Amino acid sequence: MTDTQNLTLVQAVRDGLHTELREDDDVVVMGQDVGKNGGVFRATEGLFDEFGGDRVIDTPLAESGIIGTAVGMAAMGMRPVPEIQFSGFMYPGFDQVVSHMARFRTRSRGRFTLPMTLRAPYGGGIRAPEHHSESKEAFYAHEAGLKVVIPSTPYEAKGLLAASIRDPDPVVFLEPKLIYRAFREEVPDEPYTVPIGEAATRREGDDVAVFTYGAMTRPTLEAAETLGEEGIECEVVDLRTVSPLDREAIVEAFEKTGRAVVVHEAPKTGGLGGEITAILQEEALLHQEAPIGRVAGFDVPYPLYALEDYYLPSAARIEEGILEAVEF
Amino acid sequence: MTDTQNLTLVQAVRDGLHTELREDDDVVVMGQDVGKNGGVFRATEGLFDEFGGDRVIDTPLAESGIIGTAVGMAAMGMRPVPEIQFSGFMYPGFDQVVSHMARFRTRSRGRFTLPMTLRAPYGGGIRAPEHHSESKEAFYAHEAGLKVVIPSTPYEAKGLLAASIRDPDPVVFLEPKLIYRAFREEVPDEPYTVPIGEAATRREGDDVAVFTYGAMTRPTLEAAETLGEEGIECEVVDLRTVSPLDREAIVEAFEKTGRAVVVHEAPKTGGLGGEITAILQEEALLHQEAPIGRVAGFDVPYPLYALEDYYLPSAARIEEGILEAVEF
Amino acid sequence: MTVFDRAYDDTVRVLDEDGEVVGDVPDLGDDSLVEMYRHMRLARHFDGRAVSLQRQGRMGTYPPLSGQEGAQIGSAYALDDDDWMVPSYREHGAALVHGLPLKQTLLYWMGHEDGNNAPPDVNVFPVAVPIASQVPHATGAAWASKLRGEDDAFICYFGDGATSEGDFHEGVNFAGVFDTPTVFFCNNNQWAISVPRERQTRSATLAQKAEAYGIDGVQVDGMDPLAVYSVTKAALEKARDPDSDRPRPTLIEAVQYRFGAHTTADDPTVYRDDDEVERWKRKDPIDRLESYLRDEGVLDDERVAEIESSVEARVADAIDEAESMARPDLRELFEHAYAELPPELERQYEALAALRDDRGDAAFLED
Amino acid sequence: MTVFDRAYDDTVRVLDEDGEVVGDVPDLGDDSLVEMYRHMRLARHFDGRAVSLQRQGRMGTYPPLSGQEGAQIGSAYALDDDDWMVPSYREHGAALVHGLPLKQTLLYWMGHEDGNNAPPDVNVFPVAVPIASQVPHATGAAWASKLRGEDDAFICYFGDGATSEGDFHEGVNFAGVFDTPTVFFCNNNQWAISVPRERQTRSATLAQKAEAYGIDGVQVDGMDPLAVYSVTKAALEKARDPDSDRPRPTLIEAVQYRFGAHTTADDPTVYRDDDEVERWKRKDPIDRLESYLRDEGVLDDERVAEIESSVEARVADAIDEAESMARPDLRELFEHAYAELPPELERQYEALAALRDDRGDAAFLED
Ligand SMILES: Cc1ncc(C[n+]2csc(CCOP(=O)(O)OP(=O)(O)O)c2C)c(N)n1
Ligand SMILES: Cc1ncc(C[n+]2csc(CCOP(=O)(O)OP(=O)(O)O)c2C)c(N)n1
Ligand SMILES: [Mg+2]
Ligand SMILES: [Mg+2]
Repeated sequence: MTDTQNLTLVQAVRDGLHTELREDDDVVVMGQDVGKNGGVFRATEGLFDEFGGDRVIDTPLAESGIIGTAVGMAAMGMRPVPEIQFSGFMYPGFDQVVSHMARFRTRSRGRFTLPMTLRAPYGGGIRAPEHHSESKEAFYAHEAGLKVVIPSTPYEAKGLLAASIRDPDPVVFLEPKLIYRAFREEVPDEPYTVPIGEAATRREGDDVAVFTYGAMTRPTLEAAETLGEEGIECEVVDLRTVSPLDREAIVEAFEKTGRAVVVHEAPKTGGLGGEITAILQEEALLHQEAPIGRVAGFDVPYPLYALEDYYLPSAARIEEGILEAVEF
Repeated sequence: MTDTQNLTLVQAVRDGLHTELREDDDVVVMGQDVGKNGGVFRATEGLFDEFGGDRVIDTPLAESGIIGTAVGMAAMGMRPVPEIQFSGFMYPGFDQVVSHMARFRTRSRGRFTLPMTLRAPYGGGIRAPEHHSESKEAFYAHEAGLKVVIPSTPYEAKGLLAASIRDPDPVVFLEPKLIYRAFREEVPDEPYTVPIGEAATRREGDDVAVFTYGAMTRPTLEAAETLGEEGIECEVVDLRTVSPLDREAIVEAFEKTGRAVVVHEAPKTGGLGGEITAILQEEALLHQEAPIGRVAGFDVPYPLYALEDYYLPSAARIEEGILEAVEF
Repeated sequence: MTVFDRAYDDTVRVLDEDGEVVGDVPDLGDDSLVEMYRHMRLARHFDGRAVSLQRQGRMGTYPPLSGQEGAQIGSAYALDDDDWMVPSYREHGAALVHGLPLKQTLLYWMGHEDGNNAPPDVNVFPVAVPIASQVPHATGAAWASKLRGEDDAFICYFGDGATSEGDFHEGVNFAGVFDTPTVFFCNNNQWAISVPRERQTRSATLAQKAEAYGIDGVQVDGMDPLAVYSVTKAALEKARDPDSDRPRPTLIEAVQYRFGAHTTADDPTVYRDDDEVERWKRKDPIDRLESYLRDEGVLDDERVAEIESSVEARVADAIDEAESMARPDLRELFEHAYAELPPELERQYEALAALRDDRGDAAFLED
Repeated sequence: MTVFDRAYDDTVRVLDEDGEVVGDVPDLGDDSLVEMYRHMRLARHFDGRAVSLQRQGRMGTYPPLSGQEGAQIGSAYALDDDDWMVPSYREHGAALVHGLPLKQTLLYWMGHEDGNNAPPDVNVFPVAVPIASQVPHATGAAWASKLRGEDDAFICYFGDGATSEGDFHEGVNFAGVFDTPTVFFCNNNQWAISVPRERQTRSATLAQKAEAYGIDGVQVDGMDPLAVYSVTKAALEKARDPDSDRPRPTLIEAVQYRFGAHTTADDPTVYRDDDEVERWKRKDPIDRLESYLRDEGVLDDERVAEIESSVEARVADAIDEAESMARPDLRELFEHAYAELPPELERQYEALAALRDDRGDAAFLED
């Protein structure tokens, strides 16, 4: 029997960092305000005191500097875990992500590998200022050489983070901040991993497969419950890794139901909904009974908060989208 | 009768810049080596001599500086046309593109608009060094607030560029450098525009609709001709604008044929192929007779040139992809 | 000898911490001095009210400015009406002086983009949240003005943390190369959230970063509004003068302190000492100017009381105005993404509007 | 007084343009001096052959280094074997000295990633094409070494143009803050493609940009290999010494000239005068060292001829080796994208391999 604690998602992230810092001397955590301040979301609380400023490093305010120096550290065999304070501030460091993080292994035929994990809170719904609410996971999923992981529960957040840090490839680890503190779960104290690249079925159902991830998992499950009361049974699949996608699980859920809806808060056009639709087309057309629906953010810049509740897919919009697929 | 010249695509781009510089004093061309050197592809040849260093501006080597100062100029009502030397070097300035170029209008409720056109050569096939061959149009198409235009013929290059420069919204104008000098076309000397947001049918056919753009238009047409000899008639649609997409034209071509293939050199996963597939799903499922195919770059970092011919969709691969859709 | 011919660490000062004159008092006239004072009080009072609105759930995250009024009001006073201001997110005080209605600042932090839609004659750029990203804008905008042969100057605000970003470097370097009429005004308030100035960079001053761009750099006591005014004025004049024999751009480092939290989401006690805060509070720019103006006989208790009540009334009115604004219409979510809405966006809007009509706002809104 | 205690524009020199001694000759020993000379000749000869391979269609775009041998070989000679080199794309000469086989440089520019796969004991980073993007890597790698308590130093190469990029700023600033053992070596060859040094930045020297980061900055005659050696050696020693009372990082500006085109795709006559090129050619680093060594009696005609022929043979062998490498296997396109190929990539590979088997290479390859 192992000890557990009842943790929120952000606490589980912290616990994951804690565990990995303890397990492996090559792990360092670095970024703006991650040290003394414990992170603006407290994801690194107490780590500075425990591991010191050489393991939990407050950096200057420079994203390319943070990611670029982490690339250099990782090339030397360390396992840096840089944090970008909000995913909307990744872009000043985007070149380091796409031109180097994603390519060092291939460029050097494997001589240099980058076992680094780039963490950032992402997504909307917390009434934050401009640029604090975007979800642009599709950018990273379009860049070969990266893995892109998005947890949606405390238990899995810790396990997926550990798996990412230990992974030989660079991982972009996006944390859905809307549910940082939304609920708690028992999280083992001991180290463990949840495998990258595997989706999880959150709810079984025969009528329609709904694919989602991150903070959208909850309103999707909510919509599924409501529809369940009306006799419509949704299979809800949480992708957990959005690159590389778990095509097998995706196809399987679709073949079971013949109908599919993808839910994400990222803008509809160019989001992962299109990719998943295309995968189903490639692999399972003969099972299809209805158009594959997308419930997503709108194709507009993410608004300031007075209008954000209209922007984000709500349970009502998700229900509506599922109904369309089911009633087709 | 208007005078014309027989120009290559890159010459037509130059001619478009020339025309717009002459027509509108607010237009300035700026970037690395665009002045005295006339551009590394000669896209700005002679413009410095004719319009002087205040209209055709050599800048320091700093992409964020180039795009960011253009944002400031455009906010003051100018129509800057910054060039990024290769689209693979856009990323140091990516933050300016997504956080500002795309958002100034919405952020200020239309008080500040950014009538700027960000040009960059893109795509592979010229045996260039690393980072010189990528096609990441999907990044820009996923960012609301931008328009993304990709010409494939000299005549249209000039007209689309003029339309972009005159457009009240910011445009990312990606030039397929593989066909910069591949062929010539009669291009009128006088100013004209080709409308943004409209696809063009390059070949009529009843069996399958093939959607493509940029440099892939030629191997796609080649494949279509080969298949035509075997009695398979492809409708080839050149998207020309990849954001916003011409959904009407896309759906129409599909409804006519019931089969579709998307061809792009961008990596398959997360590329526009998925988006087009999803649009067809949303709007025209009932016409569908086969899975929607994708012939695209592979999900690997673009290789150095010894292997690039394998990477890029060739006429052979495109034929194969079309055949799959037709024979389903 | 100009104010630019001095060592980078030779801080320009006019009033000392007690309001005693230790430098050249700018020739502003009593009325303007009182107006400066009034604006500092206004900014301070606004700040307190904004923080409490946030606490009451009537406003979102808000970045307080208390302690920074000297730098904000002093510098903004040096601008001509036609000059342009390119702010970060903390310059409500400066923007106010330059004509941005308080109501708009409130609206912005209440989550309405309208807050950024300054009146047409108010030359203020929208708030820039990504740190330092506005620096190239200020260079580009000033460059446009220069290319058009206009003679406006531009001031760009940013923090000490911003100097570590690539955009600071690239934007200021372009200004040097193209000799644009831009004043780069660094509000060095000692902290970038929890990161202290010394960890931001190893350079002894921020002013000396000008050396990298071949432009003038000068350090000023940012809690001395008169010193700030003088230095900014000199920099703006130089910027406006194409025949100046000095570089037109200037980097000003205004040394100051943020008294409060980084934003209402921040707890500064985690990372800094009360002692330090107290030490800086003794430099309060408002007290300093008040004490000077009292000594000069320009202010007395009565006048100060009148100012205080006028300030309170003005802030209260602005809050009323802002809070009486309705939630923006759904359409506003789409309206300004493009000059003209693409058909697919029109469709997205219509689907959303139909669903709202069908299910009611309750299906969307949390409150 | 160290080499770092001098004005930024007080260029360090050892040999003048005629090879006369004007500074302190480093204590290297004759054999090493001859080896330096040999490496410069090797780099020069390699360069000419590479350009002609490109002209003959036997290689892709190639960036020549002629004129820059003094800076490259002089600096690389100062490294210990365990030190690390973080190059841009033009440092074939430096990489050669540090152990990278010529064959690999050739392979790289012939379009094989293998060229970047340095032998395990050769501490050279892969070529970095995006300008200045390698600067933070060099800081981070050096920082890793420091955190692990190792005592290796790191040298990072980049050009004059690179100093305008944000990554230069951020990378060097981090090095200052974290006091990493990094030597930032700027090959100021006067041009960034067609953009002259004066248009890159308004600062009088590039060395003075060190001021912005609180680290040492020093200008050296980059066409004087002995001066470059001495300055680099001093900077590396300081980097390796955690107890140094100076900052461990250094910014070195090596003033030099690229004799040829930016790359084989460039025509420099469009943007620069022959006169200028001729003026700089008179500073040729090879002639200078040769003349010094002849004066010292260390080199004579015979020795020089022997060196020339050994150099020619070595380059010819490397070209043979590189050209005898087959086109990489199809599988190589996929192999190193991830440590383990995801199933979808495996599928993409298999589909491509099947099509190639079916239709033959002719359906893919242009030549
Ligand atoms: C590019 C970017 N990275 C991170 C943030 C998050 N952030 C907001 S304010 C801030 C600190 C800014 O410090 P400073 O520049 O000194 O300005 P101050 O807030 O002190 O006025 C940070 C890190 C951001 N807004 N933009
Ligand atoms: C980020 C980026 N922008 C543009 C380019 C295209 N480019 C290649 S080399 C070069 C000039 C570099 O000049 P400098 O830094 O002085 O180095 P040099 O080539 O003179 O050695 C440019 C603009 C690039 N490789 N990377
Ligand atoms: Mg600050
Ligand atoms: Mg150069």
